[in-house]
Amino acid sequence: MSESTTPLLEVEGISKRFGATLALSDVSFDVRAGEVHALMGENGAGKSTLMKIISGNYQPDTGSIRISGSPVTMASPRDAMVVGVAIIHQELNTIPEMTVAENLATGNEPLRFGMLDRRTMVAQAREKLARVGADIDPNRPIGRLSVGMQQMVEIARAVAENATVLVLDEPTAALSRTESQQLFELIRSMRSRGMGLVYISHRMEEVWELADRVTVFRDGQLIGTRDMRASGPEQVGPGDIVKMMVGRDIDDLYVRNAHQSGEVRLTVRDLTGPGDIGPVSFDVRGGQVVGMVGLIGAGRTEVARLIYGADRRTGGAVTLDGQPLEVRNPIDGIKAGVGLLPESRKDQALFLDLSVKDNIGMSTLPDHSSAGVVRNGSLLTAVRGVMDQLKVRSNALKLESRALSGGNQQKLVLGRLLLQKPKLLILDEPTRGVDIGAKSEIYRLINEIAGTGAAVLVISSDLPEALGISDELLVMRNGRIVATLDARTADEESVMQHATGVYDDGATTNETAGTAR
Amino acid sequence: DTSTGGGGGGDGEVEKVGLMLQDISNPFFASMQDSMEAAAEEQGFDLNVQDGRQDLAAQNDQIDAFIQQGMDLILLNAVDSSGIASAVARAEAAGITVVAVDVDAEGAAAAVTTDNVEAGRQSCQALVDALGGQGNIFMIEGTPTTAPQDRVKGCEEVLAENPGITVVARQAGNNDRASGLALTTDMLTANQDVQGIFAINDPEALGADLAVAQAGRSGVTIVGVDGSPEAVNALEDPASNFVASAAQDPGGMALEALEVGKDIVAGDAPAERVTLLEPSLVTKDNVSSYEGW
Amino acid sequence: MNPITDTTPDNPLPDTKPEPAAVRRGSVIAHWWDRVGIFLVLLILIALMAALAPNFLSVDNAINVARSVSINAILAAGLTVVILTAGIDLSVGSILAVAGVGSVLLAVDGVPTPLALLGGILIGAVAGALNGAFVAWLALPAFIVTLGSMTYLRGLAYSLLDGQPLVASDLGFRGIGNGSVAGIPQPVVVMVVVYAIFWFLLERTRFGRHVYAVGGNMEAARLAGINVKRVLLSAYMLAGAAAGVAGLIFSARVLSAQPTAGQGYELDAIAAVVLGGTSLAGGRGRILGTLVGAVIIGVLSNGLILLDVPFFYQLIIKGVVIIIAIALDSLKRFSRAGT
Amino acid sequence: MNPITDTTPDNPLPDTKPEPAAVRRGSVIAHWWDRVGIFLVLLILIALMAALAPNFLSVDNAINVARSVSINAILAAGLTVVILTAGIDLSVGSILAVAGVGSVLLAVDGVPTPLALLGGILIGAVAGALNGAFVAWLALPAFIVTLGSMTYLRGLAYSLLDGQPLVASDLGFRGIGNGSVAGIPQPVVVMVVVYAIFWFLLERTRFGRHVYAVGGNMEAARLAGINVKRVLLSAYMLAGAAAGVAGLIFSARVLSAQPTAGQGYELDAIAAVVLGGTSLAGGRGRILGTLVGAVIIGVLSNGLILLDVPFFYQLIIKGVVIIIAIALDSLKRFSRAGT
Ligand SMILES: Nc1ncnc2c1ncn2[C@@H]1O[C@H](COP(=O)(O)OP(=O)(O)OP(=O)(O)O)[C@@H](O)[C@H]1O
Ligand SMILES: Nc1ncnc2c1ncn2[C@@H]1O[C@H](COP(=O)(O)OP(=O)(O)OP(=O)(O)O)[C@@H](O)[C@H]1O
Ligand SMILES: [Mg+2]
Ligand SMILES: [Mg+2]
Repeated sequence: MSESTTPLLEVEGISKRFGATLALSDVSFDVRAGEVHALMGENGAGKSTLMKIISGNYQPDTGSIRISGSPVTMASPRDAMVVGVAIIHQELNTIPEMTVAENLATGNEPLRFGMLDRRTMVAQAREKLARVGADIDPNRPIGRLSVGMQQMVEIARAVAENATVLVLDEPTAALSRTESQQLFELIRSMRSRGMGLVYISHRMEEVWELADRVTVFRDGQLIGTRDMRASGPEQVGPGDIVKMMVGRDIDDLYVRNAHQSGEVRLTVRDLTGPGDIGPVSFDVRGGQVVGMVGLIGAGRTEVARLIYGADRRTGGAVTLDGQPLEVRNPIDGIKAGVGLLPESRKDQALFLDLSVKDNIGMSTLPDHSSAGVVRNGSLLTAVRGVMDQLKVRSNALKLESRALSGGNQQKLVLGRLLLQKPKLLILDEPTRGVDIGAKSEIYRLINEIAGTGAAVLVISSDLPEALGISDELLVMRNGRIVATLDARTADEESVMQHATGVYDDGATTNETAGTAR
Repeated sequence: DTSTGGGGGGDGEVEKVGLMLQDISNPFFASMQDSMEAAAEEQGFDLNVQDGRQDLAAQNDQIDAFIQQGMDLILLNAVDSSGIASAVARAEAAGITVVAVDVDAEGAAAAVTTDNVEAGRQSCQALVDALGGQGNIFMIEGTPTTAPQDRVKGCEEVLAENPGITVVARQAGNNDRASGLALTTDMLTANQDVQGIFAINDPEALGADLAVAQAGRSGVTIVGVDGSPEAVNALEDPASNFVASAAQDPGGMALEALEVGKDIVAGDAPAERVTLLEPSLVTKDNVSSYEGW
Repeated sequence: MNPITDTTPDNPLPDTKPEPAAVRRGSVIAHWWDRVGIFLVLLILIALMAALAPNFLSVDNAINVARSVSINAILAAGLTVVILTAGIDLSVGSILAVAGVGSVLLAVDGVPTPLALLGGILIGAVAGALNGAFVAWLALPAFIVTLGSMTYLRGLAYSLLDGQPLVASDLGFRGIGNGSVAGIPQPVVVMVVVYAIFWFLLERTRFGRHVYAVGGNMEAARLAGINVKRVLLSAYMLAGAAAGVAGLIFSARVLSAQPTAGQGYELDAIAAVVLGGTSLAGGRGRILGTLVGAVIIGVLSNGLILLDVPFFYQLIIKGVVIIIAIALDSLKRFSRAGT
Repeated sequence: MNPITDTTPDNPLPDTKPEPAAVRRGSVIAHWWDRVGIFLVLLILIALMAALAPNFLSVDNAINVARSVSINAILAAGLTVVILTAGIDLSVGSILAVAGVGSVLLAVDGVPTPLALLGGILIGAVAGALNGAFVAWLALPAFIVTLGSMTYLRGLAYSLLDGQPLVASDLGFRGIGNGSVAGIPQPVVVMVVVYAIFWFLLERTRFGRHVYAVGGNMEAARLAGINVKRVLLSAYMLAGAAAGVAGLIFSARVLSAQPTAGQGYELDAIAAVVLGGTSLAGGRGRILGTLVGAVIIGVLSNGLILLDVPFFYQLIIKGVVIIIAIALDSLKRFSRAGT
């Protein structure tokens, strides 16, 4: 890294206002050749907004952008591509009806004699996918791929743009450890080729692993930039970064009480589902937090949905507190005392146009209505109670949930589940895309719920999190449980070995009460 | 070229007849259908009735289908007299005799229609007479097709001779009761000083009658055209403001067209291509002697 | 691992911070425009008409407008529920016809008036439920299902009457078309009752919440334990029942059974719903907005007739006003962008 | 707890595993049904009509069907592009009228025939572009924009003619309505040309890809550097131009300018598009499916006339068949659900 040379990209004095929200306030920032510059900050701090500005998506209200020293204006995503800025957005931006190859070519379709050249399109797609090490058939409709694989396609597209600056906005949110490692390799190789990379993540350990510099945002303002390669008195630790982000210390992120593991509440025996899932068998005890880990597409989400009744089972038996749990739909699931926090907040859980109150109360309306008429007072009391528990300010009650940050939105969904008072709570990626403050809140809540004696099953692709909050870990691969580990003693390496199938006999595995197979 | 059925050959027999009506939901055309069905029963020919639903292109398709079925005779009540010309030409080319009913059709071998201009004149004259040649009136027109337009034309001729009458508002309806009611309601609001209403047919006129009654107005005289059964009821009702209708005879018109058609098929074309049937004015006074449809 | 420091109640976590005041303000403005935007459009229209059209601003004419609006407004009320579920119902005009025809036939056959009325509403509800069943259980696109039912129901209305209108001058329920209560036309009274019921259903009942949830995010609604199919079925059934009520009024107004009744009304009703601020994408909108939308259309038609504008210019003006109104209304999106 | 089966280190990562064979097979069937499903529905319909209707299976009748289908098919071709972008165009029937009227007026005024034809298409394209501009730049909902333009364009068609049809018996381009080329009616030839052009545009050009991209995910398309607004504008313009062509044929068929031309045609055209497998949600569908959809509707109308079915039963049957056809077609979703 030569600090003397002109940065690849510089922004100066950028401000951006959305209606009444000041999303960015007088921000200056740069990216140098051959570095990974990480951006951190809570939900809504303005990270994505700045990245959308440097990739031509939004126009700044004030401020200037320079590429290799010369000022540019970027009126559209295309302009940014032309000057060599590529971006992988936080939200998936695939076109579900199209094939992988078509998605990769969108906006820049190869022509031959003025006509579409499909053969070249597919060949180029193969090339782009190979470059990121993704073995995906270019002719498959992208909508049929799991979110993680779609994310890999997006990465392939961005990397192939011949960009000098590449922005990755939470690229690993939908990836599990192995895919993430693959991506990190790629990032390192791009860095060594002299590209400048901007990396946004809520996962501290990733930032630690990759970043040369870290810049922290809070409430639209740049709090500071730290050189991660510095040593001596300049050296920064994770605590410093967290403090910059949230303005105070968070000592212990993960919460795991010495739970009173009670009676077995959930038993799952030889559960099978469509798409080659199962047979799966395991137990969850009251007051126990069981983590479920595995690679993308390992089948964790599917198992959760089968238990809840969101999908039809093809076989097996499930009992809750000794009663057969026979569910044909989520209504049955909820009645039987199962609560599910779905994997995708926006697509499967939130009603963005509805108020906070409605979002929280939606599943428990029957408890607060007589003859179909909602008893507003009783509903409000219940919702207020949960909002207190979640530490969401009650003046948010009537806000559209659209207006909340990702972390707060996730808490609304949790609140909905809390009102159901479930015997079994299944949380599918509960902290995906959630900032560190909200994360610690959510961990505290999970702990509290387990403390009330409920059985809790947590699916997570964030390994440190899974290890940190669970009592027991189920490792899934190819639709089956391949290992059951004691989360207190297991380490990331052993979990990954099980998850990928690269099992090493010497690894520390602790047999526990659960069964795997 | 059609090869099946009895059509096209000029064998003089009428075995298959196609009847095309512009809108069967109007009792006027339904009455044509009734009389033709009775005739088919009695005379033993096949009858295929199609509704144009006010769509020229649909009528084009219907003629094509009739050609396909080898009709001997098509009685055509066209949505538009000129717009149907090319389809008529195709039918004639296939050797099918086409006789226009109620609305003349370009290229048809013959036509039997009411003299709609005269109907407009009669009805309008009745209104002018009822008002004593003085007053303000509404004119409720219909869809932009020839029959309604001819009636308006006839009425305008009468009005030209009666400068004491002023048209204070004119709106176009859909030839039906609902639009007569809706338009008149609003026109009455805008114009307090009105004594008469001319509507191009009975359904609109009766809708206007309802509107006048609802508005609680009196002294508004209403006339229509058709002589429909509903109109007869209104004429017989002393409380109604509806006083006159230029009556046509749709059933008789269709039967007349059938006869003309049969003659042509038999090689005996009428002297005049167009047979004009005179309307007759039905009023409150003479309604008791009116036979009706 | 131990419980951590920051759980002290007096130290709320940072992500529980309230949205900045500025955000709240923006969303208040958006909220406000959301609710009154289209109302302003209506006021402008009324002011314009009052200035131009003779007798526009009279009590009689206000009553006329209300009466002539009632049918479209009632259709639109039912449609609002369907559109809130992200559906559409093109068949309401045809349902109006079948229900209107059915009720007149019942009345003419000597069925007591209240039963004939009930029969009409029931016919509408059944026709709507059929739509809903196709949409909910076979998951067919609502647009095409109701395009189909719009067609077959129209055919049914004709075939019930053998193709011809049936005049029934002494209809038992002629009052609900032409009568008045304390100077207010009965159709207007019925309209107010219908809106009261629909307002209550949407704003005060569980079903109402479910309608918004299903329209806002169907998958989330299903996972939240809502019986999505039943909600859809009910929505279409309600739209059908409302169309049935409209059919009764129509029949009573024209004192006859008309197979052509309500032809094309679905488009005016949809226009009323959308002008009233309900999103065709579902999940967003209010029933009272629909009423305002229907009144806009009614005022426009009335004013143009009062002005004695030839009907084809009326069409031009009406089309242009619809586009201008929706464009003005869409300003709210720009003010909402702030949140 | 011990690891299971495939533990070889050189095993590729699980997330790159190919789909199980069963899944692949399911998706092949789905793909196949996707493409031929509605075609089977058409064949069934034809077989039925052939068995029931006299003279249905004759060359002459096939030509009749083709001719009568042509106008709806051309409208539907343009609509397919709009619907693929997740839009809708209710104004195509009115555009047909304005363009038809305009071209006849030009021809009657002595403009050379080719220019009059071009004029008609141009009028259609401009009307469509206006729709597109509102949808693309003001981001107004297409349904309501085109409902508005459907209304004002109809008014325009009337006002161009002062409300009355204009006869033009010796219209220069009468051929494209009534003429034949080698026994094939010219409207059918025009239809084939239009479909060839639209097929090429959608399947072989960048624009076509962009249409699918915009309809599949507008935001993703924008971020991929596609000029979304231009794509939308072009889509509506193409729909307008196609409607213009349909207007020329209509005028030539009826040898006159008719202000009422094409009333209600938009619904038949939309039915054709959706029956043809194009999703109203956008991004999914094929132009040739639309042609099949239009033929289904044409065969149905033709067969029912040949069968001498009273018109109101025709409506009932047509409505029911539309629903059955879309239900059969939707089976593809269930076969796809297996994957
Ligand atoms: N298009 C938009 N319209 C209105 N407000 C917006 C828009 N985009 C972002 N905002 C607001 O700007 C602020 C910054 O959002 P941004 O997405 O940049 O945050 P972020 O740091 O990327 O958060 P996260 O970690 O959750 O992704 C938030 O208050 C957000 O609600
Ligand atoms: N809608 C779908 N269509 C086709 N295949 C699917 C679908 N959903 C899941 N699958 C496949 O089913 C398998 C299990 O997926 P599931 O989502 O349960 O895995 P997961 O472990 O939760 O992983 P992820 O991190 O992707 O959520 C994968 O092979 C996935 O590709
Ligand atoms: Mg972000
Ligand atoms: Mg998952």
